[in-house]
Amino acid sequence: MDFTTETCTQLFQALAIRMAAERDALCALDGLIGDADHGIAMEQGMQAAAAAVATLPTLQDQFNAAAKAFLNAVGASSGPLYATALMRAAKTAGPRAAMPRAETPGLIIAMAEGIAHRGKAEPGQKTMIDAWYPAAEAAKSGASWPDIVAAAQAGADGTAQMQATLGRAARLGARSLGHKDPGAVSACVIIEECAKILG
Amino acid sequence: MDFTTETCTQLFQALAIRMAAERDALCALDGLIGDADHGIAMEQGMQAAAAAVATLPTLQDQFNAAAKAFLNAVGASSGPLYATALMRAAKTAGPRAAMPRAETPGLIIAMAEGIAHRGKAEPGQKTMIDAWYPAAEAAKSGASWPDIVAAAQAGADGTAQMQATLGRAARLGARSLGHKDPGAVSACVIIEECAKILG
Amino acid sequence: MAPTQKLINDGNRAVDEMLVGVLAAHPNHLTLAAPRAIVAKHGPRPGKVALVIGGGSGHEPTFLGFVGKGLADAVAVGNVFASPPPQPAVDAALATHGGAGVLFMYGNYAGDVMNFDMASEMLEMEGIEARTVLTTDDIASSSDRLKRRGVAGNVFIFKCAGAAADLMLPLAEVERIARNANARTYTMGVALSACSLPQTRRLNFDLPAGEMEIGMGIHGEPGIRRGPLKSANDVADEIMDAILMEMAAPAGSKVAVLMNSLGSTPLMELYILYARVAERLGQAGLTVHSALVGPYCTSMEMAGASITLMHLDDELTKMLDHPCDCAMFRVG
Amino acid sequence: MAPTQKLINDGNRAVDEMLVGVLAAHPNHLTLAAPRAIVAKHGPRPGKVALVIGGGSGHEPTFLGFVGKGLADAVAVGNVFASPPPQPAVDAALATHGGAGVLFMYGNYAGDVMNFDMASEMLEMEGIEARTVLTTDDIASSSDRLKRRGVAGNVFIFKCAGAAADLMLPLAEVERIARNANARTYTMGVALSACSLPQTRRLNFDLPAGEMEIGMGIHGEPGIRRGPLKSANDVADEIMDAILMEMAAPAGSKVAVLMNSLGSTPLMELYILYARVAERLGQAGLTVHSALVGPYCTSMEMAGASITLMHLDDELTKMLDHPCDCAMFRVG
Ligand SMILES: Nc1ncnc2c1ncn2[C@@H]1O[C@H](COP(=O)(O)OP(=O)(O)O)[C@@H](O)[C@H]1O
Ligand SMILES: Nc1ncnc2c1ncn2[C@@H]1O[C@H](COP(=O)(O)OP(=O)(O)O)[C@@H](O)[C@H]1O
Ligand SMILES: [Mg+2]
Ligand SMILES: [Mg+2]
Ligand SMILES: [Mg+2]
Ligand SMILES: [Mg+2]
Repeated sequence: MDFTTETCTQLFQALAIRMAAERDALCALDGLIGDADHGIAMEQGMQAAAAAVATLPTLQDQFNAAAKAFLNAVGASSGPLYATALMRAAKTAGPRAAMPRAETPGLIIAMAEGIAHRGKAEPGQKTMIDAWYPAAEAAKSGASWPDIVAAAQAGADGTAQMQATLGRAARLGARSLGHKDPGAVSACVIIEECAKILG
Repeated sequence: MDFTTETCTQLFQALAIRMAAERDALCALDGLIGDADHGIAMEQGMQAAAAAVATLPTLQDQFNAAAKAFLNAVGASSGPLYATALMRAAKTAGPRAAMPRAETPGLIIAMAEGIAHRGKAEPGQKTMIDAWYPAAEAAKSGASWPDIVAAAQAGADGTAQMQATLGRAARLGARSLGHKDPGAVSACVIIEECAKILG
Repeated sequence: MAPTQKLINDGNRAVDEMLVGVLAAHPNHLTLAAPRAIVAKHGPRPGKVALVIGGGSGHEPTFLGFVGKGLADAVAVGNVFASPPPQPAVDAALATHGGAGVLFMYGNYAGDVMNFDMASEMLEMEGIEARTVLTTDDIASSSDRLKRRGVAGNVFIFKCAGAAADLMLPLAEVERIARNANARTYTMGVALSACSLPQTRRLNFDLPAGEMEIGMGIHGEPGIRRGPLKSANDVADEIMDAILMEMAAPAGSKVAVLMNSLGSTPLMELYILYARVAERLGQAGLTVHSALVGPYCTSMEMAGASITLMHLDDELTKMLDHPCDCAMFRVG
Repeated sequence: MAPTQKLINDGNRAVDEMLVGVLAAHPNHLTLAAPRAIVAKHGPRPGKVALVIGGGSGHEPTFLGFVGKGLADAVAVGNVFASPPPQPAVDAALATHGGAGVLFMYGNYAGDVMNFDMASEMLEMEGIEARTVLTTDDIASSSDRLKRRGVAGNVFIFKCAGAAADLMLPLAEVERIARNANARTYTMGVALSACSLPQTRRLNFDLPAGEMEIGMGIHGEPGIRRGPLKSANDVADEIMDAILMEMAAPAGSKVAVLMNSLGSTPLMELYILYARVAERLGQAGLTVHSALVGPYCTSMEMAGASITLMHLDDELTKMLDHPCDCAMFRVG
């Protein structure tokens, strides 16, 4: 069973549903070290993406449409970051209606690169990269989907011990310690859903 | 022991202290059917009056000074009402340094008349007149100070069953039922202190 | 209950300290004539009717923000939610009258009426004619127009009277225009939270979450009734239904609109409400001549909003458009 | 927790419904160029640098209230507390540029930088030069000026840039003046309560009664520290100490002051604070050239206040005094 445009549509629908469910928890996390809107951004972005991908002929078209829809619905920090991530995923998926499941971890690698590129972020700065980077590293090393998820999760958990040096929380100094980065937490949700549907 | 200018000074000091103590309770009462400031008005007014009466040679001077000070410190509804009341009391006390205790219930009558005159109020409209009028009636009939106080108290208690037709609460209609009028309650405090010090 | 969160020094000094700040911030507009009597630097002049407004504090920018050339000549400033005593009103009138009489304008509250009436008597003793026009725009406060409270509509009503005075019309004319302005102005509001007096720093009434007070006064006096908090559109509709019914303006009429915040309701919510107000006016065939949106008549930090419509005629339109330059309000 | 008390219809539609109301209320000032891109009716013209500002919603009258002749030509409107995406910024620029280039100005936030940078790249592809000046006036947000947030000082900084553009100066000059304005503007604020997003209607942070957050951002981002709620004078002193130290203006210098409410802090408290600010400026030998007091840059219904000083030079004084006519702000 390949990863098809139909599966891709399902993936974004699942992401929209998950983000709606996590919205208030993500907002609460963002309220501790940011501006309390991360859940809203992720919900609206994924909702827009899910609406945009339906009925498009190729995975590349779908990911590009998702990128644009996410960006236009959200703005904020998450918008450009995930828009770039999804455009990289589009490039990796290519102009085809399906891709072999075995290739799908490559999407995680592409997305992580897109985020790092757009945000100029490195691991350890208490951002979503702290979930995306270890997930991508695991994917590169050929790890299984459960291991990719576990790597992301461990990375996100680790952000609680980090002092933010990038993004809105960077001005908090030591006050950002003790709270997980909301972007890293929502990144885990995305990677989890990918594992469920692509794995 | 006559009612002297010294006793008069004591009276206003006592009133200032009592109103400070009752301030928040009176404000809370006013909050239910008015604008929550009656305690502040009475506290500031009596404080100003107490400061104004000291060292004046006659009772008339004192009550007039109290009237003016109360008015200027307060404004609001209570200001003109008590200013007029106190000016009437000044007239009754006259230009003398002392008056016989037996005449002091006349001050209650004078004050009640002043309030009714200024506010064009009648009993039953849920105002301070519902305490002052029965107190004045009792005084006119030669009742003892404790009986004057009791009459005021009963009048104030009775305001809980009245629907306001005058003052700020008049717009409330039936919603003013069930709460005592704050002006009637503070009137009782004044009459009580008068009884303690003049009686 | 913990005291409410306020940036003040001493509740008893809050009004006077505010006035120090107002005078410091607006030296080109305002000056102090006497304690609690603030007058316009430009505006008062010989032969001109002096318009003196006043009322309790806590409604800023009402009243003192509307003192200036083309609007009020002076204001008498009361304690929070308390009418000023007569003296500042007298002082304000004496400082600004130009031999053509004084017009007192303020909201219709028992306390204000008693204090300003005393002020009028005092001026009469000085040989100065003072007339009074009470504002009674709050349609929720009584079915009898004469018994109604004055609330946010003050802005429009004072504005028209101020323009008439600035145009050097005689006292009787200024009074006539002021009465006409009041008669054609309709306000209704809702409150979503209480406010607190600086002296007590306790909420002045209790309003459970999920409820609102309909027809609330601007001092937190209870309104017509409590009800569940509704959507912006439903709130706007309820108020517009009531106002349009009373106003009974024929299609094609012009109105001025004031979409007012009672304090902590932000512009975002006011504009959401205004979108509906504009829609309703369009449906009723009424034309918006001008609209004000913002905190114009507040109850300190109370949450809530009021809608005011002034049913314009040609004269009121002219008065409303007449330039004014106040510390906190400008037209033209 | 009960939802916070708001007059809205649908949290997800709040920003768009607000824009409907804004356009309805200010038809002489504003028009819609594209979704979330609002432009000034008067102002943009051939040969003039287009000043395009933008940022998240929830700060009204910042940003959209400052669009108009003499100030910004257009605004890109984001979701609540969220940078707009690139498209409205591009649309705003395309609708207003007059062949003399575009200047983007907005507060220095990671999200805004990423989105506006994408917009600049998109404009470059159209052959339109776009430069950017970030505002960084919040002295509490970092010891490094370049890393600081832009907060209420935006009002002054945008005003100066808008005047420069209105005077038909070339892009490099407008940019220079904007940078100078930003470099000489210093803001610090305190928050006394949280606010809530229309979508969640939950308080966005927890602030116990009796405490305040010092150095709070305008999105409720935590500040430098928590501390007990202090008196107005102590708060003003703490902020003035910090600003005066940084500003290091020699006695005799002129300043502009913005005494800003974050939302529900009423004018009474702002003027009490201002009284102290004026006193402190006098003690420091500084002259107040102009003062703004009111809700200019808010966080919806948050309680709190910020003080902004702009250390004027002759050029900035001229820019600040240059007339502007916006939907929610006027000078001259
Ligand atoms: N430069 C960056 N690189 C990577 N991630 C970032 C960067 N800046 C912010 N983030 C992520 O974005 C998240 C916040 O997203 P969101 O709340 O939607 O935007 P905003 O901060 O603009 O309100 C942070 O928790 C962090 O994970
Ligand atoms: N016309 C009147 N005659 C007598 N008493 C009145 C009248 N109007 C109001 N009052 C009294 O004044 C009280 C309110 O006083 P206060 O709270 O100080 O003034 P305000 O209503 O202006 O806030 C009421 O409780 C009522 O007893
Ligand atoms: Mg955020
Ligand atoms: Mg009262
Ligand atoms: Mg009162
Ligand atoms: Mg945000």
